Amino acid sequence: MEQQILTLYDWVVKLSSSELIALIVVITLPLVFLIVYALVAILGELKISAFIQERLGPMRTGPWGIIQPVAEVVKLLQKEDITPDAANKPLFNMAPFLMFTAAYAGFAVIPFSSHFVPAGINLGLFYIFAMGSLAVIGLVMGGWASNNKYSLLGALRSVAQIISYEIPAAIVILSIVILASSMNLQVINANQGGWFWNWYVFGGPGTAWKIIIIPITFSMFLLYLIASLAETNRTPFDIPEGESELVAGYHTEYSGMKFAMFFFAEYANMFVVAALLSILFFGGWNSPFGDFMNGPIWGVFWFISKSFFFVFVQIWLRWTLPRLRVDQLMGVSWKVMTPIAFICFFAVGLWTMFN
Amino acid sequence: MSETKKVEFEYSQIDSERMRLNVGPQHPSTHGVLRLEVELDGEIVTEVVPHIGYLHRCFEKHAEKMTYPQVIPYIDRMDYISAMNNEWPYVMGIEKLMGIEVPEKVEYIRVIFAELNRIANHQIAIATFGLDAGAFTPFLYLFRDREFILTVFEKASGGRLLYNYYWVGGLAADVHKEFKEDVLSIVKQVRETNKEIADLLIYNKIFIERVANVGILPADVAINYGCSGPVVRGSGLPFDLRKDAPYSIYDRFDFDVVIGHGEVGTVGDCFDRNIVRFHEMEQSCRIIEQAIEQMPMDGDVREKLPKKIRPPKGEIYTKAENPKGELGFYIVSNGTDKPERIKSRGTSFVNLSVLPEISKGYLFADLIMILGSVDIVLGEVDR
Amino acid sequence: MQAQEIYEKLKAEFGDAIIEFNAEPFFDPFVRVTTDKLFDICLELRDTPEFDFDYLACLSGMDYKENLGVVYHLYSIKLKHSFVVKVTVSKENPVVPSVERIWRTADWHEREAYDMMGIQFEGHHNLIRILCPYDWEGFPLRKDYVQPDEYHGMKVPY
Amino acid sequence: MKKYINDIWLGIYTVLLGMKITIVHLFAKNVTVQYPNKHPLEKASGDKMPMNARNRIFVDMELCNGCNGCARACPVNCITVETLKVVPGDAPPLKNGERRGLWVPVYTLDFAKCCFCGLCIDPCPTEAIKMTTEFEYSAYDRKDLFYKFSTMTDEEIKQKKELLANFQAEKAKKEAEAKKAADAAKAAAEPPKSESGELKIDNG
Amino acid sequence: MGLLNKLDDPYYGGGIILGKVEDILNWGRSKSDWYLQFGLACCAIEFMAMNASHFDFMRFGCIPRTSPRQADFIIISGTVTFKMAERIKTLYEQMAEPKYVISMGSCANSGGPYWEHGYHVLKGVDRIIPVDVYVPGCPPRPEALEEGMIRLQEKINKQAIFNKRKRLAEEEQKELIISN
Repeated sequence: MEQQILTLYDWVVKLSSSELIALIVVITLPLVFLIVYALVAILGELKISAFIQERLGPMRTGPWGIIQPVAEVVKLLQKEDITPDAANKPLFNMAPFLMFTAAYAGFAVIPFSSHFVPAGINLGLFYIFAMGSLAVIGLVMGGWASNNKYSLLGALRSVAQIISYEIPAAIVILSIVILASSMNLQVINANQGGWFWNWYVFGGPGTAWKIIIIPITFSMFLLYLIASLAETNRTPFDIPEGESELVAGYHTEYSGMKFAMFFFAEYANMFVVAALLSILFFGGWNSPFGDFMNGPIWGVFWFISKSFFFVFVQIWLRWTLPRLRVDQLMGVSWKVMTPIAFICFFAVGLWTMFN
Repeated sequence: MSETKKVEFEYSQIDSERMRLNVGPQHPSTHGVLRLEVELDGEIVTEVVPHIGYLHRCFEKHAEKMTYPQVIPYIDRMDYISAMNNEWPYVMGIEKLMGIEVPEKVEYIRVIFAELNRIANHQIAIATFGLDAGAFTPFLYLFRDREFILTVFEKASGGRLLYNYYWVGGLAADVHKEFKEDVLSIVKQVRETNKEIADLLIYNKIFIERVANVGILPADVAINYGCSGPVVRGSGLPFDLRKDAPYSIYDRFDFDVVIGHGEVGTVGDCFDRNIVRFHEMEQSCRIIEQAIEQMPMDGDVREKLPKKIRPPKGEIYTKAENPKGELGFYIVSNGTDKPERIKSRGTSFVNLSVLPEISKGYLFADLIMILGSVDIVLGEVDR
Repeated sequence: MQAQEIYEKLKAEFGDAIIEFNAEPFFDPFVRVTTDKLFDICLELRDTPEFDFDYLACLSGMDYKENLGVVYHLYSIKLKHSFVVKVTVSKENPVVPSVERIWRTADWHEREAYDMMGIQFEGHHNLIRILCPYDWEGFPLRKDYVQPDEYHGMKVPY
Repeated sequence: MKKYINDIWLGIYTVLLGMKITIVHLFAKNVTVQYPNKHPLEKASGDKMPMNARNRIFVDMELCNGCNGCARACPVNCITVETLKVVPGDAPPLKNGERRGLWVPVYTLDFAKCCFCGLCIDPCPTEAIKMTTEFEYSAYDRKDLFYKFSTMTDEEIKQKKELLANFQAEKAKKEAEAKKAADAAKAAAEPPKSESGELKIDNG
Repeated sequence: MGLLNKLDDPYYGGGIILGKVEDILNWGRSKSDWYLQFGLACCAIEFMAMNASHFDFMRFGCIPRTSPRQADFIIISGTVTFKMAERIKTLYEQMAEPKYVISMGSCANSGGPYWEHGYHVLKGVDRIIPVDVYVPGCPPRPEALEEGMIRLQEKINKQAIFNKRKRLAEEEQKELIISN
């Protein structure tokens, strides 16, 4: 199936007749996208939070403050880079880069459109999930190396949190893999082509009998949404950096560009999970209306707008909900989400067996 | 000198299994400059030692150097969130010593402003309590409403936060013409927002999980620790000076004393202390509505202002129901125009002293919530 | 219960320990007691059902120029009556028995009185400074207190 | 089990309820007043800064008669007033027509100390000191917050001092002269007086 | 040689290119100021009110940070006591350069109402850390603090980055203020 599609990589190879250039283009494109996206997302976070709270948000940097994130980057570049004396310097300096790398590595398999995926590997879903878990190492490194009790507490909490939320998330993803019978994200996307009722949140393509499976897939979507919030440390699961308890959590001691790395990594992670949500449940780059506005270029539009919607949902939730306590957080994961995820898993298995 | 050594000695006794965490004085949720020395076993709090005095501004020393009217601005700065309520017991005490009867209109305005300030204080209390739990948006909704109340205060007194408005024998200035309409519109707005806050914050499942069954304070312990206000009422004891020892004209109004019932958990937990404040705002609205209805608009608020304030030799302990609890002033007069001594019984000072008792054995995150539910103002703790 | 009755009952029980009873119009009615019986009197006031002073509203350290004193404002939540107990001690040996074990709220109040006035509370479990820093010198609320010139290298006067 | 399901239901329901409220606010009108673009005095009538707001103090030196009442009422002691007596006939009357009794060569107010309580406004007999709505006067240097209200120049002060000194000298001289004259008169009148006294005694 | 000489020349504005770069850097610092979420006393309540919807401090690009490492400026909002003074100094030292200080209200400016008898009050925060802008008021209106913020932004915009001598002179002046 993949062979029939002329990917962006092939296109650039054809155009420049050099595989190296094509490789560089394909590698840097997500980075460019990531930087632009991060600026937009930071502005979006500021503005959406402001509008929810009946404020205006940044107003005095450009018209309606739209270049506020640029100012922030310019400022962060100038900030003094502090490494505390008591910190473990190699780990302290490495942690933000590791974190950012892990977040950026996830972009390698994200299919932006049917014709463009940086690396169309067959185990895409597995890879993206593994990369998502890698972030926790950077987090612990940062927290431990800072030699600050708040950082350490934040890091330890986040390890516990991310590891326990990976289980329901993994089971949900497994169920999707059963439904799609592939781990390749492009295949999963392609499976959901056609109208929006073919999306996996509505049971995937199938006959009218799939109405039985819709509640199951919908609750799978909810489970993954919640688990993804926990994995990106967003409210109501922002315990590792819970301001009211742990000052700034694992990045308390970071300043300047290193802090900006953490900041970028958080937003990059947000996009990765939002992208996964849209790929797994909402058809990825597929148009919701059959052939209407469908195609490789429109695919980019659909994919990004779907992902941005979930980024928006994350922001929206953040400014609505209070924060859970650390033990309740574990309780939600182990007592509520994991059993339900297992039920869904079995149901999906049975459904696939009898279908 | 001996004290320093003692403290150092305590530090040397740290159990190596446990972690000593220093919370504050600069910490986002210590509500000011409180410092808590917390001993943690894992994440479980085994000991809390509050260190206060980071805002000790020598109020009692100043009071001895000032004439009676000059003390009022300093009293404002004690509990700066509810300055109107603060001035009241002090002014009332001197009026009692001097035998001044204040006009009817003054009493009504005092009641209305005190209740408005109670609403403003509870708004801050609930807002910061929500902020401790990580809910930022309700904080801003409540602050938006508080701004309307401050506008009315500013129209009357000229100050936004610190008013110097209650003077001995009267008020600093008369209220403006549209006072009644302004206040009634505020009451309406407060009720509307409270509905939203109930849905958005107070009855949110996550929030309930955070505050129910946390920091349980039994009523007898609360009394022994001298707690008052919403802290003791949250434990189910209807102790309210407005009903128990009615001062001013509070006996004319029909309102209920709100107590905690253990709605979602145990009686006396953080949720109860918070819900008492929440429902007290409604009761304050009721008092304001009644007072607005009965209040005479004509009359001078400054006619009884004495030219020279020189109370006779004597002493008095005056108290009033502050939003945070019983605020008392022990005023000793020596017959001159300067007080001999003013001792203030800071409400938050007493309420805070119960914190080590009720926070042991909970998680560190709960300690923050318990501190938030006690609702302290450091200006009053340290004076 | 009226202050007069409380006084009479206390007088009947403790006799000489009650030095003075004052019910002048410009004062809240108070009794002045000796320091050695203070703890027993306070315990009596709290535990006797007809007194039932379960609520220590305020505890103030006082400086009466030639000697120091402590004033206890008591209130009963159930019976809604109040009473004042005073003790006076000399400036040379300001020792007052602690009532911390009777009303736990006295803990911080007594520390404050010690901090501000230098009154020693006998039997207090942790009598250290509370408002001022631990290495502060002098007792600020005494009438003869003079501001220090410097604290940790910072100038104190304006 | 019932509680378990109920808890999950409540969790989802209250979260959705909260999300509904915030999304409604997302599209509601915001209440922010953009300060530098819109001065609080120009706001819509609802939450405009009232005219009796207590901000920077203004002292009208053409009305101040130097009574020192404001300085005495100030709890903070941030007002310093020094006065000079007026030579009769030298000073124009105050703005409100009253007779000026004192020159005020020094009237300073330290806004770095002032607590804006408004106690200084009340005792002023001529309403010279008042609180304005002006609040935009932050400074890069603390000394800039030390305001000197007196309009008298150094020369004027010197002149007035001289005048006063002259006047006092003159007065002293006059007094001395008068005394002298009186003494002289006394001296002139004394002998007969004493005589008369003696006479009186004699008479007595 | 020439470029370096020009850099050190106090009368030379840093050239067109450097001047532009300087402008952009200054613009970044003035428009994106993160403040330390830190309150001391009464002024902190007005400070909170300023963060709220009516005044909205975020319009100026000011975002609260709870950790001093990430903050660009600190607002000393309230009375500084001796017990607290050492902590404030530590906080200031923990902040990353470039950092700024706004002294809000009379108490922070000069001890305010407590300057005369306050035995435990530091008479002005500029005795321990250098202050950039003094905002008078007790407490200042939120608008007054916003005006102070605009003043601070103006000051940042005028700052010299490449002009070393000018910067050194400024630092000297700051130290002079501290020692005074």
